[in-house]
Amino acid sequence: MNRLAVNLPGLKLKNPIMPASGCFGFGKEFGQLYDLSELGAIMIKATTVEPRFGNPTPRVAETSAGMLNAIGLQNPGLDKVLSEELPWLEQFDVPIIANVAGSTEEDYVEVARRISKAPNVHALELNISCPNVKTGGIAFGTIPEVAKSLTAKVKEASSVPVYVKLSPNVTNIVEMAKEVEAGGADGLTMINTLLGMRLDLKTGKPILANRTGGLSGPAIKPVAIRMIYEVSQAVSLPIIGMGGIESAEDVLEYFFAGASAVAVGTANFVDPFVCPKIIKDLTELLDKYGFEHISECIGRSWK
Amino acid sequence: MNRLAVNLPGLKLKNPIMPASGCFGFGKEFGQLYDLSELGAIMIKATTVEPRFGNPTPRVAETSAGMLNAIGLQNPGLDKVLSEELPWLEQFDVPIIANVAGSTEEDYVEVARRISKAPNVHALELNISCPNVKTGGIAFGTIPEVAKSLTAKVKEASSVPVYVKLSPNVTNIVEMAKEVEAGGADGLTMINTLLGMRLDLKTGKPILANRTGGLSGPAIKPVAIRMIYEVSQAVSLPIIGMGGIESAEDVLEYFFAGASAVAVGTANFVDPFVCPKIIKDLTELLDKYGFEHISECIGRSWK
Amino acid sequence: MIRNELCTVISHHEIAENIYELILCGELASEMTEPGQFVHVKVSSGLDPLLRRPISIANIDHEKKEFTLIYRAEGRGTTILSKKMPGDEVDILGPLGHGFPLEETEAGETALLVGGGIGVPPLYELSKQLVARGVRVFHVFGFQTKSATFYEEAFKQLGPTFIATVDGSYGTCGLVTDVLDSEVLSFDTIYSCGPTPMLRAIEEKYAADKKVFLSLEERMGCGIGACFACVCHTAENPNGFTYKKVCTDGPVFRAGEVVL
Amino acid sequence: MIRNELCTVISHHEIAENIYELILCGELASEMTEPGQFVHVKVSSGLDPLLRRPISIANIDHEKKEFTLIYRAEGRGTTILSKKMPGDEVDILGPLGHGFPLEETEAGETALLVGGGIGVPPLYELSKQLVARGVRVFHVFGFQTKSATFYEEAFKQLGPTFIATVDGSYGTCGLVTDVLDSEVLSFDTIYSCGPTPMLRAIEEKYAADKKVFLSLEERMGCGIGACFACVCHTAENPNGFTYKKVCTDGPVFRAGEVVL
Ligand SMILES: Cc1cc2nc3c(=O)[nH]c(=O)nc-3n(C[C@H](O)[C@H](O)[C@H](O)COP(=O)(O)OP(=O)(O)OC[C@H]3O[C@@H](n4cnc5c(N)ncnc54)[C@H](O)[C@@H]3O)c2cc1C
Ligand SMILES: Cc1cc2nc3c(=O)[nH]c(=O)nc-3n(C[C@H](O)[C@H](O)[C@H](O)COP(=O)(O)OP(=O)(O)OC[C@H]3O[C@@H](n4cnc5c(N)ncnc54)[C@H](O)[C@@H]3O)c2cc1C
Ligand SMILES: Cc1cc2nc3c(=O)[nH]c(=O)nc-3n(C[C@H](O)[C@H](O)[C@H](O)COP(=O)(O)O)c2cc1C
Ligand SMILES: Cc1cc2nc3c(=O)[nH]c(=O)nc-3n(C[C@H](O)[C@H](O)[C@H](O)COP(=O)(O)O)c2cc1C
Ligand code: FES
Ligand code: FES
Repeated sequence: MNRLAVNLPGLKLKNPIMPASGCFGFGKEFGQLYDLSELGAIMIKATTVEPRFGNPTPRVAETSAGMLNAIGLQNPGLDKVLSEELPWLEQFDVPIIANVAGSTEEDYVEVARRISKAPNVHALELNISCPNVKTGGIAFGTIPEVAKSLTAKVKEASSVPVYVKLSPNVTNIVEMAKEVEAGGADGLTMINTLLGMRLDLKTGKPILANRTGGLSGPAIKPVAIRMIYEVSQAVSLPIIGMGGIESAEDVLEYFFAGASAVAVGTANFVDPFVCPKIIKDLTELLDKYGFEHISECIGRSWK
Repeated sequence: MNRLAVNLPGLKLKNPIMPASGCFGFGKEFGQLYDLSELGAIMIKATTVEPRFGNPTPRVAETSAGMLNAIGLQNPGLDKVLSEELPWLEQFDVPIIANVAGSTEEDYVEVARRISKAPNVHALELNISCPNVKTGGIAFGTIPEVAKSLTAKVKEASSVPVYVKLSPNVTNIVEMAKEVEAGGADGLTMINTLLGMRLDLKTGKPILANRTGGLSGPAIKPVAIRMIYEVSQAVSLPIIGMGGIESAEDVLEYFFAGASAVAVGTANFVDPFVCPKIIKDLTELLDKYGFEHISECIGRSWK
Repeated sequence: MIRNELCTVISHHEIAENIYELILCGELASEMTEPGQFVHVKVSSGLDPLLRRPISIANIDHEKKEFTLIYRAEGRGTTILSKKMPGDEVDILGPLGHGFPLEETEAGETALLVGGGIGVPPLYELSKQLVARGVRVFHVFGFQTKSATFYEEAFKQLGPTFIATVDGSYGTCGLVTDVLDSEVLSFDTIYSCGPTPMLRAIEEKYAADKKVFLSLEERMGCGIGACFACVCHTAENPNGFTYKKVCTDGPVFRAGEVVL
Repeated sequence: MIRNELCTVISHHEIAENIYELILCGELASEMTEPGQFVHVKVSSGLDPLLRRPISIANIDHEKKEFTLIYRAEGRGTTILSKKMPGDEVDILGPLGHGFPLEETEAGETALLVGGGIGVPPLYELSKQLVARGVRVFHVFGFQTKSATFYEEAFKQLGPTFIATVDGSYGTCGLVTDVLDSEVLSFDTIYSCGPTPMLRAIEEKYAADKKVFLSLEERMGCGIGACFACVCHTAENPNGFTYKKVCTDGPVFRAGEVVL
């Protein structure tokens, strides 16, 4: 028995560990360091219809136990992702979750329709929560009805299950989750980054050229855990949890909160081997805390 | 010239550094460690009409570069604060900012009316954002119209200027600030804690007896800086900034963002001498970055 | 008086499995008076971990300005602490809290010291000071297993010492209460420190006829009485709003004073 | 190949004001080939600070498996790094990026190496390797002030070395461009590393007739090409969506390849 195997809509995962979108490119760089087939899945970088350069640099700034980023959805565009990035990833035995972004509903629908047909794309992650782009993004992720309507349209266009990525920058995350569920989502991924800023003491100006950026890393873990705890009790969708995960212990905490799988973002920058390391440690940790199978851990904090 | 002196509604501060509410009790403990007259002001612990015991323990949990607390507004009640705590503080040459809390509008108004008459209370801090109490608190801090109406009522009852303490757990902090300004607030204090949670790996259950708690400390500083940056450009109220401050450098970053004074919370637990230390370092820092007076730093990031 | 000082590591050894004995030197040793007080330890100079760790004072040497902490390296903070080497500095805030009242046992009387696991350390300084006052002491200590026991010889120098282990690998098999049930010990005072269930059992068994003093544990923020993290209800008003703070009113309370 | 290894500190000295020379030993030294590559340094084992710091490789000793980093202790991370003692371990990821192309200068030709401040270090390994190939080298370096200069003697062993200081406290008063304007130096290739305004000046002055290679700096996340933190526009499409990553395509670029 594979004690780490998890089945989610569209996804038969050999383990519940995957790199988070935007923190792993399209896999090529990490593919030089270890065998990507070890991963449960891969969440590839946000894809938009047209290629995007993203925001001016500096695009990252360090914070206490975290970092800010304002990459701005840089990506080579849908055509190139379909013709180059995804085919390259086919050599690995790993399902791809495609992160779908855009400025208009039509953009999202177009990317979803076409990218969901790629043979190794097993699910979509609807990025309605990117804080670093001027248009779209943030409104889709903060107004419940807008999120619901977008979810429904993307769901209709997609050939694979759709996971909606929730923004933590809202007053009521449960309300967002419920609307997205009503819109037909197959699952949730949460959380995206918190909106933050750092200033340069010498100039007095923001360090990031984009001024604000998304806060990720261990600093945000308690917020993510709280939100997953609340949302997992309020909806019946599976949740892929993320935010500051860097160890197998963190993974367990996310499962206890209510996640059914997790994604690792920022930690890949600190230790590029962190994903395989967590996968290795996770089985031992199940032994330590007396679990047969990782799925027994789901929602233990409130069950 | 006192290079650190700051004048705000109701407050002539010899320096802009004050301990944050709930992190300094009513001053007695720190009074044993240093002369409280060194401080710019003191924000005393939240006061409610009736005495409160607060939440069961454990009430604190550590997080990466932060901590969660769920004290639950424990306090000896208005009568005792008026008859014992505030008179004791009169021996020091330091203005008191009284943190006002309650479960109903009437509660708030009652505390505000009476506590604002104490001779050393120079301003009120309206705590509409405490995440750790079941009733009141959170609704007052997340629904703009409710916040506005409460502000107006408290303002009417108070004999001293009223600062409203904003919660970061909202989709749109600027909207909250504007409504509160419309309600007649004299200033803002921000931010209160982010709602978070940690789970115990052995039991799978929340570490805090109250389950969720408020996240404070350096982890939340980038969120606070972002919010002050946004709000200070949108309203004309002075802002007392807080969230993760532990050095004079942090103070400068808050001023650049748009704060006119700052409060230090969690850092008092790590280093009980941190407030006098920051006050001492701040003048040197003005030299280092070439400022005559601390007020030149206000809003430098966007001015 | 409470002081904050960088103390120097004099020695640091693993004296049982994951249990470390850390001897520190600093001026604040001269402020340490009551056995059962604790210090608040910043285990690293940065933000990781953020908060201090409360650790009891196990031994005081006023002449050398040294004091001993005995702790279990378990979580993130204590594991980092366990890496300190002689000559390194450790940021200490203390001494904090109120300790065991020595004066409650007269010279010639007998005190029973009951400790569980990592609650044993503060009883060492207590036992020393009691013996110095002419008090007879018995020690009854419970541990998980043999490899977790420590300081048995040192305690034996001061008075008879009974040990129980949960797995029976050493001494009596079971809990301290099993020792207390089987041995016939006559005494005037009990001083105890250890897990809450143990303290409760002792309170139930002895509080009616003996003077019982219990040292409590609670998660702390400030350690100096300012944050209200560590409060407990008072026994006279168990659901009301009266309270005691473990960090400043305690950690040692008279049995019946607070709700365990 | 990129490796992640705990390397051992062999020696660590302050060689100029706030400038440290750190010699590390590790297997990954054998992977270091091109001068101008960098490593990504985790300065502490915990979360504070969180991210790695990119530091250029200043010297490689394949035989001893040692390599040298020269850095300025300025912010939080580098200040913590500066506390490491011989025998301590430092978590290194590397070697990263593409360095200076040696083969662009033939034996017998002349290379001009222009460095500014903390951009000087990678030019040392470069100069050594060029000289080993039979290339003549000139060095022109700019520093803020005399106390910030370092490695002058070492560079002089390899070729003529001109120094400028902004405050005129040593060498020519002014910037490297002032040296370049006043000295008559004939050369075939320029290799340069330093602040962006300096690189821009060099590009403007020489890119038309000479082979010019510039090493860029940018804030980094991953350092391995995955996060898109460190991109720059390509010169052929300065407002489009084509880009180069400083961490993997660079840090060294041919002048005219990317927008400075
Ligand atoms: C008055 C007092 C005296 C103590 N004396 C000793 C002693 O002499 N020797 C010893 O080994 N232990 C003692 N403890 C317990 C010790 O404080 C904890 O074991 C320690 O804080 C755990 O830290 P960590 O870094 O290992 O765990 P982590 O899991 O990293 O700790 C996370 C947070 O929880 C707190 N915490 C975790 N467990 C406890 C606990 N049991 N009690 C209080 N806070 C806790 C930590 O202080 C920290 O804030 C004492 C506790 C108190 C209150
Ligand atoms: C390819 C490359 C090679 C480098 N080689 C050297 C070298 O050999 N010697 C040397 O002294 N410096 C070098 N630097 C600059 C060095 O990386 C920064 O000085 C260092 O990261 C600052 O860290 P800190 O902890 O002092 O500052 P902090 O202010 O604590 O840094 C905060 C964050 O900003 C980043 N940051 C700050 N300044 C810079 C900068 N100038 N460039 C890139 N990131 C920055 C840090 O990496 C960190 O993520 C190099 C930079 C790059 C990109
Ligand atoms: C550099 C960077 C780029 C990111 N890009 C994306 C993105 O393109 N799409 C997306 O949905 N999330 C993106 N994220 C958010 C992460 O996927 C993740 O939700 C967040 O970082 C929290 O996880 P972490 O704390 O483990 O990093 C990005 C995060 C970082 C740090
Ligand atoms: C233990 C604790 C108790 C607090 N109690 C109160 C309170 O009673 N009233 C209030 O308005 N804020 C309270 N706060 C919030 C702080 O005043 C402050 O807004 C917040 O902690 C952010 O600042 P910091 O990161 O410097 O701690 C409390 C915070 C902590 C950590
Ligand atoms: S720990 Fe803060 S009051 Fe006791
Ligand atoms: S630093 Fe991540 S792509 Fe260059």
